[in-house]
Amino acid sequence: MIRRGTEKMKRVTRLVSTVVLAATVAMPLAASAADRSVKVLGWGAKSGPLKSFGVNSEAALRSAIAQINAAGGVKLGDGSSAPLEVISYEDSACKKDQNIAILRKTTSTTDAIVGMGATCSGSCQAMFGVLQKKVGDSSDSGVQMPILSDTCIRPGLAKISEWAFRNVPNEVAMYDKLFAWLRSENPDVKTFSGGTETDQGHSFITHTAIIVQAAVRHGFEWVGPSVPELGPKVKQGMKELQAAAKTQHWLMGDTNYSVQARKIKKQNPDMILVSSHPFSACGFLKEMKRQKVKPKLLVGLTSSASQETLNGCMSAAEGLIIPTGFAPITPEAVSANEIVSEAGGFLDLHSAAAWENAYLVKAAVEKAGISANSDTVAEDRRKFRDALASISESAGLIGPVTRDGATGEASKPYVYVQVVNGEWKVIHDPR
Amino acid sequence: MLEVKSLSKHFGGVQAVRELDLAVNAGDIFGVIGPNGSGKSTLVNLISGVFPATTGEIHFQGQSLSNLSPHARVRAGVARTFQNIRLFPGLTVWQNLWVARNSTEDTRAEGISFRWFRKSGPVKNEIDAMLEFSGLADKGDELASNLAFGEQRRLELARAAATKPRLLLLDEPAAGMNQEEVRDLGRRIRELRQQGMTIILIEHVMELVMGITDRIVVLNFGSKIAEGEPAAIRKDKSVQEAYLGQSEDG
Amino acid sequence: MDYFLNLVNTIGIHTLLGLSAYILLLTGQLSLAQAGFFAVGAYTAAVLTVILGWGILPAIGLAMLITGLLAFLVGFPALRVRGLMLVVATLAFGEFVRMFFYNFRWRVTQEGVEVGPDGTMGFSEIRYFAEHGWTSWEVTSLIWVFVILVMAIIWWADQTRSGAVLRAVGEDELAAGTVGIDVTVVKMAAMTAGGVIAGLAGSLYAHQITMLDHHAFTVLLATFAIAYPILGGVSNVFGTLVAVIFIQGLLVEGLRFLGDWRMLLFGALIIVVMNVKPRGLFDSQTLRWIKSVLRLHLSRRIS
Amino acid sequence: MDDFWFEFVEVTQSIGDGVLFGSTYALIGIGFTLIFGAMGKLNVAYAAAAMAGAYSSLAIYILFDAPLVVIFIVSAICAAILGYLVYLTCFRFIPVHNHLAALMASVGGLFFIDEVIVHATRGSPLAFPSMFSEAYFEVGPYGIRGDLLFVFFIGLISTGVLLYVLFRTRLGLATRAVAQQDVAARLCGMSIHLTNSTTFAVAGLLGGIAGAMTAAAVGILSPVMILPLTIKGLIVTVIGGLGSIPGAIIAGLFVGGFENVVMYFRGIDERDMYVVALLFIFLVFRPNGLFGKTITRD
Repeated sequence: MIRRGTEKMKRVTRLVSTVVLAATVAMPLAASAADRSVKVLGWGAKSGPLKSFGVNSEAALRSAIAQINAAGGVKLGDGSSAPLEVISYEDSACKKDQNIAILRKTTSTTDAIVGMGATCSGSCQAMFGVLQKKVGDSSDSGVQMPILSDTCIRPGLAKISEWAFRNVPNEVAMYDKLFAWLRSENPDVKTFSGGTETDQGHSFITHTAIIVQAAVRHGFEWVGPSVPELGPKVKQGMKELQAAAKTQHWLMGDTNYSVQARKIKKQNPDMILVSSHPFSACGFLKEMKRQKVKPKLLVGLTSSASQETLNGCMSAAEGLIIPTGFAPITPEAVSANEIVSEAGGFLDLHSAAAWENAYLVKAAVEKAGISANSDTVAEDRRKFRDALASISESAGLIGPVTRDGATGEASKPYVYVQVVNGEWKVIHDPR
Repeated sequence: MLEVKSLSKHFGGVQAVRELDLAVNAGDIFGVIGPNGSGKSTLVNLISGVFPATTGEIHFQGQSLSNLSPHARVRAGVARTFQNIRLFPGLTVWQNLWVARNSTEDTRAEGISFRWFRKSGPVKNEIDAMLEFSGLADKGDELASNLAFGEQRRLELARAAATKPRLLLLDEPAAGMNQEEVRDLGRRIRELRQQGMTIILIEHVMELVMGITDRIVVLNFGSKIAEGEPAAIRKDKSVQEAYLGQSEDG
Repeated sequence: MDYFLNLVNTIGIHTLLGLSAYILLLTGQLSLAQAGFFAVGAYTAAVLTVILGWGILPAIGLAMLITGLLAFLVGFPALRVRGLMLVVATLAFGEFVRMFFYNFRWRVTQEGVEVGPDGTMGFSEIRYFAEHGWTSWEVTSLIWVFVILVMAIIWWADQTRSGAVLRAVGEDELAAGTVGIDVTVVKMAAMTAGGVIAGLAGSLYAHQITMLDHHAFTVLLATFAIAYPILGGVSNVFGTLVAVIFIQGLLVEGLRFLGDWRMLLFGALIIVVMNVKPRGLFDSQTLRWIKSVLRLHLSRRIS
Repeated sequence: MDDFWFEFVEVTQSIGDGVLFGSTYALIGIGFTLIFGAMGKLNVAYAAAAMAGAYSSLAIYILFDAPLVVIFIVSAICAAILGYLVYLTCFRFIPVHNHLAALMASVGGLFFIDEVIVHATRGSPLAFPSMFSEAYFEVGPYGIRGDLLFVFFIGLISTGVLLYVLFRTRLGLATRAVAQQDVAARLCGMSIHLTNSTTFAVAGLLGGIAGAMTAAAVGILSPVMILPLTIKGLIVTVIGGLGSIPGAIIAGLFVGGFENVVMYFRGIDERDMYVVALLFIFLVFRPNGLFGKTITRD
């Protein structure tokens, strides 16, 4: 009985492996058969806990490109038009080695002129490190492939390579303006404290280098563990803050937030910062609610301005204020939002950037005047990169996106949203 | 050659061996018998260092074994077999002997050359001789786990002998054997003695014990109740009582 | 080409990682500490090339030495326990190392830019290969010289008495002791050798991936390290290589066309393989099959 | 002096919270220990199956608008079924003495369950309903969370039931017999597979409760919780002594309290480091854990 079962299993495995092998061989052949088009390849986390990021970005990117193609595609260097084509949207699983593998795959096995990934900041950092640092530096054997990313939000990543571009909000400016506005709106709010997840680089550094300093700059008083070095400049007192406040931080996979919440409760701040992804932000918010901690203001991390937060803790997140680079407040944004929802994704801070990137690619392609032949790929990539680098302003969904040529960082319009009655609502529009 | 002085071993409340004195002369085949649970196997485990004695001393060729780990005792010249065979089942017969043949001075050089060129050298010759001795000459490349029961017994004996011990402890080597195999085993044990090994034989099979031993010790409840030549032991009253008592118990 | 070379590099590095666990597995030790040694090797080599400006080879050499030493020291307490206890003890060690690097900061300013490990932010821009103009072929060659060297050494050791001794300890520690094998020494030697190889793998990984942070060295990596030899089978070194190709080549890269179903199949296929071939993909049965196929092929040719 | 009392209250409060929370670690630890006790094998997929049970119960809660009480029961039943499936796929057909293959298969099981959850939910955290989440007792300077207390009692009751089953019924006798001497048990006409699969199902029942408890205590369910919970569960199992149920309970509560104390004084970066160090101390000074017997099968 068991033997026969094993035999059967063996036959099944043989069948499966044959199919898999055949498919692996057939895939690249099928991809190269298409006619002249401007090819891009995207990737993001489509498995693992951050799956939603990849799924949303893919839906946004594909929808935007479909829209561009419906309107006639892009103009090439010889004056003809060609459609944009997404060769595929790969799953990088938020792993460094997989991101690098996809980057190299895109570069060496496809005719894509730009790679559009990836989800996690750490992975981006590794991927950007593989790229050539300075364009045209022949002593540097790094990969020469333009990357236009929508999610690598950790501060300072763009300077790793001249081939790397990101369309991510400038958190320094966002939080600076946010607290300025909060200051003027809420004169009775004086003190603040808060926590972050220390195992996620983006949350941790944004909290300790940007958000806290921005609050201090606008006259809020830090009532957490004493940090004399803390000041209004970005990164001022960051290390000291990291060392002093670690008893009110947590990890992304934590299940118990009682100590952290109690510590913050004892400090009795008027405003609490929860600089954390939805997984742990929700855990912490729920713990605060249980311990009946009711601050006058609740400020969150950009990455939490998403559907996931509502899924996880709609009622506990009530009142949470977050600056974000996307909200359906312009006609373009509303229509994009509808299209992407139909395609099975949500448009948020990150995936809206993927949508915008499609249009940015169109602009750069038209400016570069590429030829989109399979024998001019390397040349096209270089032209595309230079064109992308020279674009200092492009149209975003909720307003123009500008890019600083020196640092490579983008500067995007933003709005402030708040959870009101279980929904994200724009409470202020500083544009 | 081997001297055991007031050796005791407790397992929790159970006293497996109590105040035991033994002296084994070089070149003897020394029998240890006794009913089940009389502490025979514990004695072997104590001498070979599988676990430490609670109290007492073991001297081997004037050297105290008490603080030596099992492998150091092997190097001092004490080898053993197990009542329930413990071969290296995943290794070949050849490898089982190779591992046990513990001198490293020549095996290092021989390792690959033997495999690749099938050249003969002192180690190969020696191991081949061991295989011949245990009647496994044609099974050298067989996995130990694929051997028949009797063959496994023979291999274990050969493996213990391959460490070139001065003293060999055999823990019920005849268990589960038929008469012919037992006779065969007796012949092999005598041959090992001729090679210069002293042998302590723990056995239930009286035919073997009475046939080949020079002296016998009888244990009961961890204590020595008799000692002497086989013929004398056979007539000893206390021994008969001990065995009778056991057979009544069932 | 670049992509395939990159995949070949990944396979090489993971093979080394798997082999470091393979050696321990021969002696019957299931160690989840290999990810820890891997991390130590990675950080050491990266610090040497980035901060101290060493060449890649001396950096790899010292990284191997340090991880070997560390493995030797860790071996003392860890090898007091066995079985599942050892699994959890080594897991604890691996987590300890991870958390150490999670808190490890050593920033220096070079040409106006801060470089070096930065705690939870990671250690980025380990760009030795790119900065020194190494082509992909050269990187692959470097990695595979090491892989082939290590595989050859282990394979050779397996043919000698040392290999039989390692396996004997793995089969039955008590019996090994009673045929004169110093079990502690053998286990410590295996632990140290495993540490050295994991350190080598780590130092290559650091330069291949250019960015290190604690996310890379979790229990998951440690699980992969033991998964390779178990999945491949411990009858010889090629099993580990086969398993790495199966996991990294087929499950991770080969199944990409399945999109987000890929990782779902990942776990399921591991279960299937273990059910169909509990002694590993490359067990003695497979070996016999390959031999018979080869023989058939040869005999046909002759006739 | 006031400062001292203030600190004292804070610290004891943290310990209390931690101990209450530790009951989830204890339940996971019991699951590991039960299966180890019965088969001498490690089922790495256990915590994942437990969380999957909680996910399934949440799905049923949402789909059928079931009353809250049902959640724990449904979660337990789902996890028991999953536990049985894990036994069937990762243990049943793998040779008994091949521990490595079974371990690896259960690792595959962990990956698979984890990814199924991610696939079904897109990895998004989901709100998990909790009973008594509004109840918060204030006793002097201390505050006790009603839901945690509830969770703690559920844990105690299920452990009690388990202990009763193990030591007072024929099934328990069979389990313990198989654990101690599988050959002898087989000779006495007990079916190893039946006993083993029952053990997996019983452990699964407990796991489902633990999964739902954890989710209720945190208030959300998310796939990122699975791996940390697995590791904590293993640590608890080893500290408590392999195969010892009282050991797992005490170790679970202890680790819960301990990690909160470290969290209070040293912060997040060192919390897990100290837990690991605690494990090391146990391995060096009490290699068999709190209540472990000398291991004969490893």
